[in-house]
Amino acid sequence: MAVRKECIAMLLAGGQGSRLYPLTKFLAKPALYFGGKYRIIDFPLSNCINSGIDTVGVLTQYQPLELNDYIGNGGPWDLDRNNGGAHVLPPYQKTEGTDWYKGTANAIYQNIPFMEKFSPKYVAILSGDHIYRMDYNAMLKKHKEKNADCTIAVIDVPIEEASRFGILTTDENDRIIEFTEKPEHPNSTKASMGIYIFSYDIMKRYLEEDDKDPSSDNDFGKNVIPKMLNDGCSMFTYGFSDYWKDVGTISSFWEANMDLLNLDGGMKITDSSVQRIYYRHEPRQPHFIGENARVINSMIAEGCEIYGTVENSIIFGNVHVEEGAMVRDSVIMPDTRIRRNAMVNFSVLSTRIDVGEGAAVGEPLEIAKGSITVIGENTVISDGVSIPAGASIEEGSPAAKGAMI
Amino acid sequence: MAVRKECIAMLLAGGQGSRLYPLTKFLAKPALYFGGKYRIIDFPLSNCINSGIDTVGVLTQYQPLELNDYIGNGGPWDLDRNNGGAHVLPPYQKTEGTDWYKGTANAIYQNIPFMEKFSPKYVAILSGDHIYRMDYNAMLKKHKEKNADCTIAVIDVPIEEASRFGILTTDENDRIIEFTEKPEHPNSTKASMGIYIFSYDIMKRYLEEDDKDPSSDNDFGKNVIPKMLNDGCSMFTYGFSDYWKDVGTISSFWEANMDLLNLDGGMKITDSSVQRIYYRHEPRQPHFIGENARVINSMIAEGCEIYGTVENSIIFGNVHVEEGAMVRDSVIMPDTRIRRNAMVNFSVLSTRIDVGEGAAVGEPLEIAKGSITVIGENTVISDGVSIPAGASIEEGSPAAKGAMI
Amino acid sequence: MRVMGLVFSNIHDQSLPEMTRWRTIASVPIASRYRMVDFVLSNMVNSGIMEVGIITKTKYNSLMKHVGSGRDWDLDRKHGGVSIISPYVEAGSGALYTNRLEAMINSIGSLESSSSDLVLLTDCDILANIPLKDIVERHIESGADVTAVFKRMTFDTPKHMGRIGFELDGDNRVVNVTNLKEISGTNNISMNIWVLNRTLLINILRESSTYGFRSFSKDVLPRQIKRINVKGYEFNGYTKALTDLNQYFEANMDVLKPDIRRELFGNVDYPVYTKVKDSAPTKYGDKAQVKNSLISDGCIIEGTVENSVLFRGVRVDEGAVIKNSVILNDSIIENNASMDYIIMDKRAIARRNRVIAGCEGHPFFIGRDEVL
Amino acid sequence: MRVMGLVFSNIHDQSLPEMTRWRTIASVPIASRYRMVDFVLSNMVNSGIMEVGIITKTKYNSLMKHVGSGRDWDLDRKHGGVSIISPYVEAGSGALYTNRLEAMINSIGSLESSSSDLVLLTDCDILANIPLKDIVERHIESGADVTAVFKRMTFDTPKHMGRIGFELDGDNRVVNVTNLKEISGTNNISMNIWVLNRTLLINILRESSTYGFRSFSKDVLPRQIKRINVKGYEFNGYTKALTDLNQYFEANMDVLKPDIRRELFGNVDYPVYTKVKDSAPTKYGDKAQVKNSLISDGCIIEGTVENSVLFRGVRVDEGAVIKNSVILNDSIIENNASMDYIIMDKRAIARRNRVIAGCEGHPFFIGRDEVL
Repeated sequence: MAVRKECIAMLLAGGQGSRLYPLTKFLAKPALYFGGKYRIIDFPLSNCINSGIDTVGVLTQYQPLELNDYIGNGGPWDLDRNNGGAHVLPPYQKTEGTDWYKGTANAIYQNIPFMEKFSPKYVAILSGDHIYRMDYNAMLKKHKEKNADCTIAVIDVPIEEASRFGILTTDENDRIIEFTEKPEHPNSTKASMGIYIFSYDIMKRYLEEDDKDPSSDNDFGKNVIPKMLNDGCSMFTYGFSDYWKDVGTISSFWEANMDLLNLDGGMKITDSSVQRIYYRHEPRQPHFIGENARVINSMIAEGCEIYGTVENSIIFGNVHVEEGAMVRDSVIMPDTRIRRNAMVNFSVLSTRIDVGEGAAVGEPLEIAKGSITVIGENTVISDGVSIPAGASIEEGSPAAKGAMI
Repeated sequence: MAVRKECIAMLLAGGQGSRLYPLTKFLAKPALYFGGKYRIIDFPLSNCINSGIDTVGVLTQYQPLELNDYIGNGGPWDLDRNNGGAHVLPPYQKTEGTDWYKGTANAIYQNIPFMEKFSPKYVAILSGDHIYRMDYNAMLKKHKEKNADCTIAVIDVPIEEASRFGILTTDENDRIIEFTEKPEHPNSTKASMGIYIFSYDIMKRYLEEDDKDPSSDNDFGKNVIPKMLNDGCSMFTYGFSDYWKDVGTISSFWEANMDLLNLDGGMKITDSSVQRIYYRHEPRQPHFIGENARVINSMIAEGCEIYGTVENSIIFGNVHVEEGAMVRDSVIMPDTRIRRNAMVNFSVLSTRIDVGEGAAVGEPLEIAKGSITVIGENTVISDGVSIPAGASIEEGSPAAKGAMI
Repeated sequence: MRVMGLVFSNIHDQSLPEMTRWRTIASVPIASRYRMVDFVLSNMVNSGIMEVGIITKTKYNSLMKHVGSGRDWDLDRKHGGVSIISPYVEAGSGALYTNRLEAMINSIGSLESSSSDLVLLTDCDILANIPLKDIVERHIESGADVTAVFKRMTFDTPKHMGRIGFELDGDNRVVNVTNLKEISGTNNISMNIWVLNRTLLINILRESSTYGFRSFSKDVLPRQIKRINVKGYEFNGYTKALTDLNQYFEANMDVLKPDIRRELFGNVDYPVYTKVKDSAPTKYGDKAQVKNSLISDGCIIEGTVENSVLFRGVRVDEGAVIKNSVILNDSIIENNASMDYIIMDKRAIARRNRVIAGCEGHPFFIGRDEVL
Repeated sequence: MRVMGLVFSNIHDQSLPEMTRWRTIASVPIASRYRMVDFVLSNMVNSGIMEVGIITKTKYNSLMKHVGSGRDWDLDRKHGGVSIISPYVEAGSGALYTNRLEAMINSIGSLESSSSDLVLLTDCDILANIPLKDIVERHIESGADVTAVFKRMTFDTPKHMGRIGFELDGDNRVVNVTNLKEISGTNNISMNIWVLNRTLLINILRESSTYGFRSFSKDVLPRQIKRINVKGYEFNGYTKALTDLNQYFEANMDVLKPDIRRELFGNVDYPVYTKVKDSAPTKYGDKAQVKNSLISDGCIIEGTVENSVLFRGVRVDEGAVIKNSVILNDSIIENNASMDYIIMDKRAIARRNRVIAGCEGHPFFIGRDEVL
């Protein structure tokens, strides 16, 4: 018997992130490391608690093990509550067999029993694969003021990119007139951020109808939102103009990391006057910068021991950069060692990688600049081996073996 | 990166409990209510923490939703730990598709990655469907003293019942010589309680071998234990002689509940000098006994309002027994109302049942004595309706409808 | 708007010297399984107040043990949560405080480091289930500087009690604050629950420290009632102030009434949490005869209990008779002992055949661990 | 065997008056991101000691905030966990205590209500990562009444310091306890870590209360050394006692050495936990020049840092130079300021172009919130 909640959040964290392969081979996309300290899911989770939403269902499906472990009881985000808090919601076996989540709407539909426990008035539907800081409460306030059935967060995109998004047309009161998924000829630059606030009862009704429709893909963007619009529901946009980045590809993921190095840029991650992004901690000692080290325009996390050179890079916890080694324009995830005189250029290295003495990742530099190299977790790159720029190495893959010969 | 644990527990909580239907229609057996306050799984979980085991993997599969919610972060059992604690482990989707747990051994096998995190020396394998209080630490101590590969807890059963159990034959040092699942002609009365302690490395090896064997049912009792014995592993019994009850059938479930009413009996549930059984609490007020009530030889939990008669019964939280109503020799689970002048005899009522005015459950009394009546959750028994003794009513089932006419 | 709760745990200890010998009034057991502070903490949490300071002075061991990390009220928070503020917590804090203002001045650091907008102040001496959320919302809507909660009470015969009364204008604004020594007729009696802006409170504390004011409602408010916009909030539900041992007795007896039970425990948005003890359900024996009584978990009852309130773990042996009594945790009434109009503190024992009786209006008190 | 930890948070405050003006020695920041109590609490938890009382006296606000509910050390337990024991917690506790024995006598209730078999007592003034589990196991194996942890130290030149020394027989039994005022040669110096039976401790406290003893190691032990079997446990790892400001400085500098860093942080079974702050990673700017320094999270470094220890959230502006210094949380070194041999307490600011220098053996101290 839970006490009522005005607004709860449902976080769609099931994404495979196949365009981020091999980083996502063993990891759901929302669990991916980001920004020296974080995982992608830290951003929506922190937004929730910073917006006063203390009840969050996290819908997982693909490779949820590490994500489940990471979320745990929700403590790092102050979401370990007797009443409410963070709940991981995998699909489950019923007497009649299991239903994997089909579309986004189906995932929420299957969790109506979870939501019912809190008798919410409003539900925020969030996705687990964007980097942004947003006050959902301000959006909720507008939703209530407009007495809306649904409010969709939108961001202005350049007109030439608009056809990659769901595009909304509104009247002068922000009321949504039209919604088109990836229109060929967009007539607006307001792109849906995949963040919805629904009045719960109406959403529930539409999800139940949607479930009964065999022709539906059970997707919010494709089915539920257009249906509601068609029925004349009261739907509004909520304009957002701060930093927001989809990290769906290797290059956008790398860019979003590099964006953090600009302290005056969007995320202001080091600025203690803006809302914190919370994360689960490992007990690591402070990092150490050695006598002959050179570290510029970079971020270094705890537990690192830096004896070499680090430039324009994001270095996660417990990374060792040995003397003479050089890391440039790269993202190095935890527990990795870059040995003596090794070189890493314009690369994303997953966790627990051993770059051997004198090895080079992302060669030559001129090509590396335009084409990020990616190394999957647990890879050993032997001494002296050179990984060509733009390669995507998966542990044990032929490419890796070939490169290591 | 978890700190090492000497001994962790893996709790097999997947049981469908089909012989307890309809109580288990929406509920995994370990989540079933028991003893006025508890769920069955409270007993092994409390045993763990009382034995100093602070890391428990709970393997769920069938109808895990309520069980997951109930276990939550493990707080009620002091198992909400940054390092260790209670973890619910459902089967999960992998790149190559999902593996439901096959046998008991397979369930543990699939969770080797979970266990590895704690680098345990020993693993206790427990099952989630017995009522008992046991110090696993004493068992572990013997395991260590004997330098055993595996130790199996055994209890003496009457020889005439022995063929229902896995029966072990030992030498004078408690070393296991023979293990037979449900032998036709048992040559020992030492029955396996389904509680094993393994030295982790050896167990892991045998589980990996077992997984590769296509002819195996991947079950501890049928495959892994016999194989280990056959290979000459060092295996011992640990004798247990306190209260232990399998609650696998309606009648054994009812009996085990009634056993609690004997305060000097096995479980000593009201005795504050023995180890507590912990449970998840609902915030309910103290119970109230009305002016004309009569309550004898019964247990009453919080939130109840008793205005009628209760005899030889176990009454869970928030049960209302109205004036003139009579409950005898029954188990009444939470949130149920027994209306005026209704009668309940020798029955087990699941949650949220409404027994109408003047209705009777378990009639006539003489037959009811030998044959427990069961009512599934959310059932409404209309005013004046009589449910015959021994009936098993499921909400919306033809039987229920028939009875209610 | 974020709200911080400040709870005074020792104020009013002197009203109940018997019950507060070993504890604060906040930790006085009430209504069969609670302590007074449970109602305050639960109401706060149910109202979204997740940052609570409990100001203590002495004898707060039982309070600390009861509250623990705050987990049973969901107050074991990463940010905020519950903290016990005891004397000498800050550098330079002087002697033990003697009143609310001094207590707050001593712990002004906690107020200053909070990120809350509002502060809700409350004592722990009134049994009630108060929808604090409504009070906070009304405070915000009304634009008041301070919201003062009161109960409108009518006394047919004059009553001696030190209470604060409010006079209100038609706009619900408090225009006069009176210190009532004797109450008669109808009065708006202060419940000592206040909502105000955190920075306003800090300013008041600073000023009071300078001028040596001792009481918020007796010194500060009357002087500033023109300058500060104080609005009244009338609470008209069940309340019982524990002003003396008999009122404590009556408060417990009140909970036997279904309508009061419903008021205290029936609001699904305001459940009352308390420390989890993992007691077994109460066992009624073959000879038990229990009527019109409120019984907590973990009791073992073989005797007779009528019109009484039993706390957790009480044992009533065969032949024992308890009537019109309040029996606290883990007390034992042995065979054929008889108790009437008794308040028995925890872990006390009445030996076989012992007969003890107080009378209506004058319950007999048996102290903690006493054996009679 | 269950073990309860008792931590003295204020003992030795007087060794470091500069650092303990606003805090207990337990909450003195150390090694870039920790406080002294972190090592003690982490060792306890890693050794399975999940019930810890921290005995305080004054100025424990920062300690309370740091420890909170104990969640960062896994000490927010349903049973046991961490509790801050402050003065006046019990009824009848008298004035503020002046020594360890009195402190424990004041809070004997916590000791009595514990269900632990053993008690481990420790102060917070020594930087070390001590495998308490081994000490407890050795205590149990040896059958000793008391186990006393010591470090064998050799002083070539006599040193003035108030320390307790142990003389041991061949069986590791402490046969003599000496109060060393001046130390020279090789001595077994007490680390003020003790393991003993809980009931034995309660008895000692009762007796000491009766006889008015003031010190466990100076009054109680020497008198009872024949009667009580006290065994020594030699710890031979890295230790540094914070006996004065220069020792505090040196302790921080020690952590720059890889082998000491490995000793303090390299044991996978003894990770050191601290309060979680959710700082961002440290940002090094284009002009940053950092060498041989230990840097915590959340710093922004545009200038030069050498042979220094920076705590969380320090800002080093372009052109600023920090050498041989310990800079605590959230301090700011503005453009072209220069710091050499400085200890800067938290939130201090060195303005542009400011040049401040202490020298080896005499670091210059800048107080909390000071602006120079």
